[in-house]
Amino acid sequence: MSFEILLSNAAALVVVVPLLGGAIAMLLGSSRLAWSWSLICALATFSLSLVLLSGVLSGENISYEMGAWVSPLGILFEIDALNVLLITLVSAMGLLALLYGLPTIDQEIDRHKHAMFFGTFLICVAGLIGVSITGDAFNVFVFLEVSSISTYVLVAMGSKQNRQALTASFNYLILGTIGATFFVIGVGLLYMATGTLNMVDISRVLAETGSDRVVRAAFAFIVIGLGLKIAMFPLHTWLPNAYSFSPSMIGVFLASTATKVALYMLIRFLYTVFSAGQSFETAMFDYVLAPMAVTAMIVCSVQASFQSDVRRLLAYSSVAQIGYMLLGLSMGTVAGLAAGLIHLFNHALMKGALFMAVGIAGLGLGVVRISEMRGLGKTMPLTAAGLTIAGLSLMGVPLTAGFISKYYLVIAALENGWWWAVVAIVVSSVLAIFYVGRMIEVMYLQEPPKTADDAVVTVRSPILPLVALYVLVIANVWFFFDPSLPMGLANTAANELIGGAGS
Amino acid sequence: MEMSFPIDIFVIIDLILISMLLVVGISIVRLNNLFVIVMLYGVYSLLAATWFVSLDAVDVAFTEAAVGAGISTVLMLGAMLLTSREAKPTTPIRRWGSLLIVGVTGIALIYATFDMPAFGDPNSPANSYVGLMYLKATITDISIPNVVTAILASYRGFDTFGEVVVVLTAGLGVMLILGIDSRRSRSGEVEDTGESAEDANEPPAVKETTKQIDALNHHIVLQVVAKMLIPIIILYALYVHFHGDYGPGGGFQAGVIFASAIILYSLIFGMDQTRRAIPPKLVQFGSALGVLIYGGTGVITILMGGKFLDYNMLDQSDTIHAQHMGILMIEVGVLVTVASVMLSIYYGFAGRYRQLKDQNW
Amino acid sequence: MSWTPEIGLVLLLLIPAFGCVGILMSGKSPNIRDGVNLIMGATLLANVIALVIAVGQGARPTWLLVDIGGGLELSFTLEPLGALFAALASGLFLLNTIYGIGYMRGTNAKDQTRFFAFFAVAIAATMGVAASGNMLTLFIFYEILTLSTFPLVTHNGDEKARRGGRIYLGILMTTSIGLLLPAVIITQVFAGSTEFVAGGLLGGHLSDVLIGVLLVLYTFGIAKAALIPVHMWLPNAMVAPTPVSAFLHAVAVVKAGVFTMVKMVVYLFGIDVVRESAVSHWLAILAAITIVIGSVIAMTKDNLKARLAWSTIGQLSYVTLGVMIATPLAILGAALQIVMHAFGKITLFMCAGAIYSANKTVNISKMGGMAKTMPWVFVAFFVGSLSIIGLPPFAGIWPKLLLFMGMTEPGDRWLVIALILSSLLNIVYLLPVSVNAFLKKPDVEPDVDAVLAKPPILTVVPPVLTAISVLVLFFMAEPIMEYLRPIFEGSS
Amino acid sequence: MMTGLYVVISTGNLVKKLVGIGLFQTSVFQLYISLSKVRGAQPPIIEKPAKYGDAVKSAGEKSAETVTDLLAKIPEVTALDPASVYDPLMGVAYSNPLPHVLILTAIVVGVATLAVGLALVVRIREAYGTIEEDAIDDAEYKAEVNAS
Repeated sequence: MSFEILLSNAAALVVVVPLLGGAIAMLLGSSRLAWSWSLICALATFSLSLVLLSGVLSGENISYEMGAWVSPLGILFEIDALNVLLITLVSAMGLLALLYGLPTIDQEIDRHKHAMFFGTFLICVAGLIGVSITGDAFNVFVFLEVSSISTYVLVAMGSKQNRQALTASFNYLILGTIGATFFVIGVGLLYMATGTLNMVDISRVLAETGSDRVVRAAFAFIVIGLGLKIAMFPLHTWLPNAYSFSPSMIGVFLASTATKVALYMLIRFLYTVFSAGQSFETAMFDYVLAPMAVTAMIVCSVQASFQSDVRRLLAYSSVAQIGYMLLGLSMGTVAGLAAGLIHLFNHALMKGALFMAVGIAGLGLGVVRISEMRGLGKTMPLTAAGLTIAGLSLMGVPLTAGFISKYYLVIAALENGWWWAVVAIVVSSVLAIFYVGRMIEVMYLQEPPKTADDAVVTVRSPILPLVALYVLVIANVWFFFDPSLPMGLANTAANELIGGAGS
Repeated sequence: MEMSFPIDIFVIIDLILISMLLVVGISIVRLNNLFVIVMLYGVYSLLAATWFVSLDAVDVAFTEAAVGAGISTVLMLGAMLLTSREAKPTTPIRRWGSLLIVGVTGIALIYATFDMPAFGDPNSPANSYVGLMYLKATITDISIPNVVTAILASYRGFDTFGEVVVVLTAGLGVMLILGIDSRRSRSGEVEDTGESAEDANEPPAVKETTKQIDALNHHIVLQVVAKMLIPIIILYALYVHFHGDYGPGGGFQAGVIFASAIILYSLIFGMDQTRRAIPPKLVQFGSALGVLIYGGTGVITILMGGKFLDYNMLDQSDTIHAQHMGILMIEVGVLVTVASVMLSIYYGFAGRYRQLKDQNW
Repeated sequence: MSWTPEIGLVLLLLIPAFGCVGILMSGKSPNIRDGVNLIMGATLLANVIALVIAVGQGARPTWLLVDIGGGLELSFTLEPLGALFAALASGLFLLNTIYGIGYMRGTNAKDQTRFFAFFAVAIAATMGVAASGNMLTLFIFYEILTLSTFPLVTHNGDEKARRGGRIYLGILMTTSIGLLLPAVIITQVFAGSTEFVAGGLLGGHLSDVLIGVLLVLYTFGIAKAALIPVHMWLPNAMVAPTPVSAFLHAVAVVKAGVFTMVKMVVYLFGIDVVRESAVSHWLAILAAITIVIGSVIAMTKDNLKARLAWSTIGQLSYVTLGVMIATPLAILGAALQIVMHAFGKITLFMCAGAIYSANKTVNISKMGGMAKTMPWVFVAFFVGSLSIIGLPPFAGIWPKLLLFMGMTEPGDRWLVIALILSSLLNIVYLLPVSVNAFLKKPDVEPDVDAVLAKPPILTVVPPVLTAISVLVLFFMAEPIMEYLRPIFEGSS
Repeated sequence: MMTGLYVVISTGNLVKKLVGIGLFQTSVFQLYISLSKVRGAQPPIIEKPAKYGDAVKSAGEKSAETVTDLLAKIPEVTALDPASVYDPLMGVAYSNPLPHVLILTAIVVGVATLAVGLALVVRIREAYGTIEEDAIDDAEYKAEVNAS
């Protein structure tokens, strides 16, 4: 009986558990206790997301009425193939980041702050899941802010290591808030035009009344607002610092989830709320989104190649990779959208692993710059191997998940006749070879730093971070051989979104 | 049907308020003295609140006055005290660059206005669809006069839950960033940054003496007045809280007012004494407790076989009574969290103050 | 469970994989490790020989490893060309392993376990290339080959090795991901698969322009074939220890490149399509130019390995030339060149390594008179040289002859000039090495006479064996050509 | 509204930036609230609320519309008759309450952001001794040069 209650309310609990868990975690005085509790909560959240996943995989979309109020009066949670992918991803990454985080947090944050830190982290996870799960446009804003404010705080916690974390967090706060406010303006205009806030309902009303200037302005505001959160080129300036100065556990989590969730929101708005195929939307795809995406792919890859700080390198590469996803969704075809979604999923896997590996190296040897990674292949062989595999995945080498997403992206571009996009993908991949190759070369070909008696420094990495790292590394290989899970979901989602708009 | 041009007194008031808002906004752009800017921001908020009243949004006006004009201004003043009074003038490149961006955004908005429904139009989509449904449904479903509270606490209760979590997060953030207990944070991470530049300029003698004088304990008149005022304020806070069903008000506004009573107490009697009365641990506990009460209500409804925050489950024989109970419970949660977080934010900032004397203002 | 071709195909990949694990596990004791290595080489060769025989009898074992969905499959099919390449690679691998053990012990090289482990991965990748059933699978093993040989190339770990390694990896990865991968994906999109089909997969699917573009993408994407201007990795990869140079850059890597080239032309485009394409004509000319330039630059090099490397660049383009001319005879010539050149060149490389491990000398100008202490090495070198030059009765003559006979189109005929010129240049830059070693006086100071040491026996026997093979293969050309006959099914 | 945005982008002073954000957001609140106004209507606090018991009764037996009834009308709701605003059940016209609720939430979110932002400003001041963006950039640049 009670188990049934649990299952039938999984949609609500997947958000509520980490939220309440976070509130409790902040009260637990001991660092270890708070961490264990957070881990339990994250595990519970992950299990709940699996319940949702299995529900969706069995072919039925789930909707959940908050407070039992029917939509559009109440807030409706709607779970389909699209967001269940995100929910699973976020909860899994939250769990892994926690698993990974303990030793790094010991080093990076004052001990008496740990409980509150973990509490904030859980709230951040909950916020991102909330954004993904809800079907109400204004509720999106609320949860976007839950996740954003907690993110600002978490990023700022890197200040013990480097004071630049403070300015990074502040800039993120300013731009993030502007983004959120633009989003609210957009939602307000939509409400003005339709009188409702439920996203499906908005699209229904829009389909009846057609678009007018209010709707078009709303569209622009929402795209820009979410663009800021996505770090869509050229609105990405906050991202490199925020990722590279935050505590490493937060870097791992943010890099693999935060922008993805905002991107999901953009997809939701572009395809569910505004039906694709309207002239102004197609125009924006062709003349704004796609060129921006391509520019990001190339310019930011070049920028990444010139970074000396490892995490900044990865952060710039993230902006470039977001370009891939945007490119996919701006094609406006089922294949393109699905490719973008697959890349969204795969990129989370590889970037999460990369940030983890760099973090472990930082833990052992204080690595910040690429030059400091020299000889890592000898001093920390497991970490270096993990980093290499994830790096290869980033390049898009076969036998790694990165290949799958690039492959589908290229195919989608070809089907669309976008030759220039193919060229851009190729150029960007080649640039990825350079910046990943630089790391690999330094790790394996340069001699490790020697101690006084000319012995190689060997470092024993703590076990938990390595476990978390290898879960992701294995996932990177696994999803090459069996990409049916993300692909199935992505294809279903793309078909629902685009097919639904056409009918 | 009156055929006269529809200028009534409200339109005139609106116009005056809007032009005043505009003037204040532009002044903020032009000025560089942070103190004046922050004060003008308070004025702006109050003007906005006034306008909200004229637009029938009494709840919003109440909150805007308490939060925007009250708490925000106090926070900004506090932060300003800890930092500096003057802002540098903007450079021309920046000015034109920003003007361009702002211009584009403005054009987008003006572009939208051409198709906007007329001001005050009862038939606009916004006013005739879900909004209207709420008005009707509230009467039958929840049966409290203040529809805003009904929507806030019940129909869109999950939004409010998120909002309370946002407040908690902000509290957590300030505690994490500034430290809630000044002594610990001072011995902790503040040390490494060293004394700020302004400190160095201050003659050491002044520092010595100011250290002893905490708060305004030499102002006996203030103390007496405050002692009388604080219970009244708290009483008022409770009134606002419980009257939220009937008139403007609710957990939020009450929480803010409650916190301001404590802040007044600390201004008059000093931080140390306040800390003794309400220890930071308690504040920390309170901010989490509120969220737990709110979320707990939801969990209870789940356990009783309903959906999350489905108050009807609380008393299935009389759903309207159940709704009232639910709303009350979550409003308590809101009150506790908001009051505690406001206090913790205040503690966070106050913990950083170099002890201030009147002349420092 | 008895051996069947299907099982043999699986074993093709599994034997080296197990070997690699075995090598890593027995790293503590060099003798056991080297034993494992040799056993692996021998079983692999036995398995391949069995496969070759089976394929010759008409078997076409296939194995679908994994179906990723969306038309993506990793699958293997062994056909005559692949079987031949597998036989070549595994045979020479065994010899080279013997040689490598001798060399690495002789030079006291560091990290031998890592070295041999990556070697095993490389041979596994080569087997994968040989047995790939579609272009995607081939591409994957092509990449694994690049990656697994990278640590081998940079094995010395000094600044020079790093620089060479960077260029090696940079060029090979850039071209393969930047050109080859898009080509594969374009193939997938337009033809619906990348499967190797007798007679060509793409015929009729594409416009002439697209065929041209695709051909260019493939040709330059397969940088392992070292066509100018994507050839620079090869001389730079010579920083590797000699067994690596010998095996990888006479057999595995470069031959994987040209093998891919042949596969692509024969099974993807179909030789008819390529023959009629205007682009292939220009690529043939480029190949001819590469042949000449490679030989000319080889002449200027005093470092023996560098000279051999540039010589390889020239020789590889024979294959490219052959496939671009794309008449059946030219294709046969190209296929034969893969085999014949491999034997000739590996002989030369092994000799160079033997000389180096004995005398630490790489400069040709200092090799005068060395034949006194190592006559067999220089005899083998001489034989290898003659084969590369293309004189009977050595195997190297056949490919050149077939290529010449294959140039039936009037537009191609004049390209024979390149062949003749190249042979002449080969004489100039290869023959003097061994001739001087026999005839000249030792170019060493009297007091360091002892420097002219004997090479380790393990580094002498393999080159002598390959030199003998060169002679034997001269008489084997006919059966090999007969064996390859089936690859022209489906073409006019 | 635009003045606020302008302040955020143009100024280099961190506190002034936050004031700008505040202005910007307050203006957005005004946008929402102004669209909720119904001419000649009252604040959405229902006069003479139906007595508790009455309401229950009315929900049960009277012809009052329940939510379900309302929902049944959804397709045509967008073109509602203006007369329905003056619903007999309510007696008078009320302004739209929904934007009020949204803005209540938004105000609180705004102040939460502000608090975190100010806390950051205070710490930045402690770390750098300034709250001007240019000066912070300078300090970072110098630190970078010194480090290398």
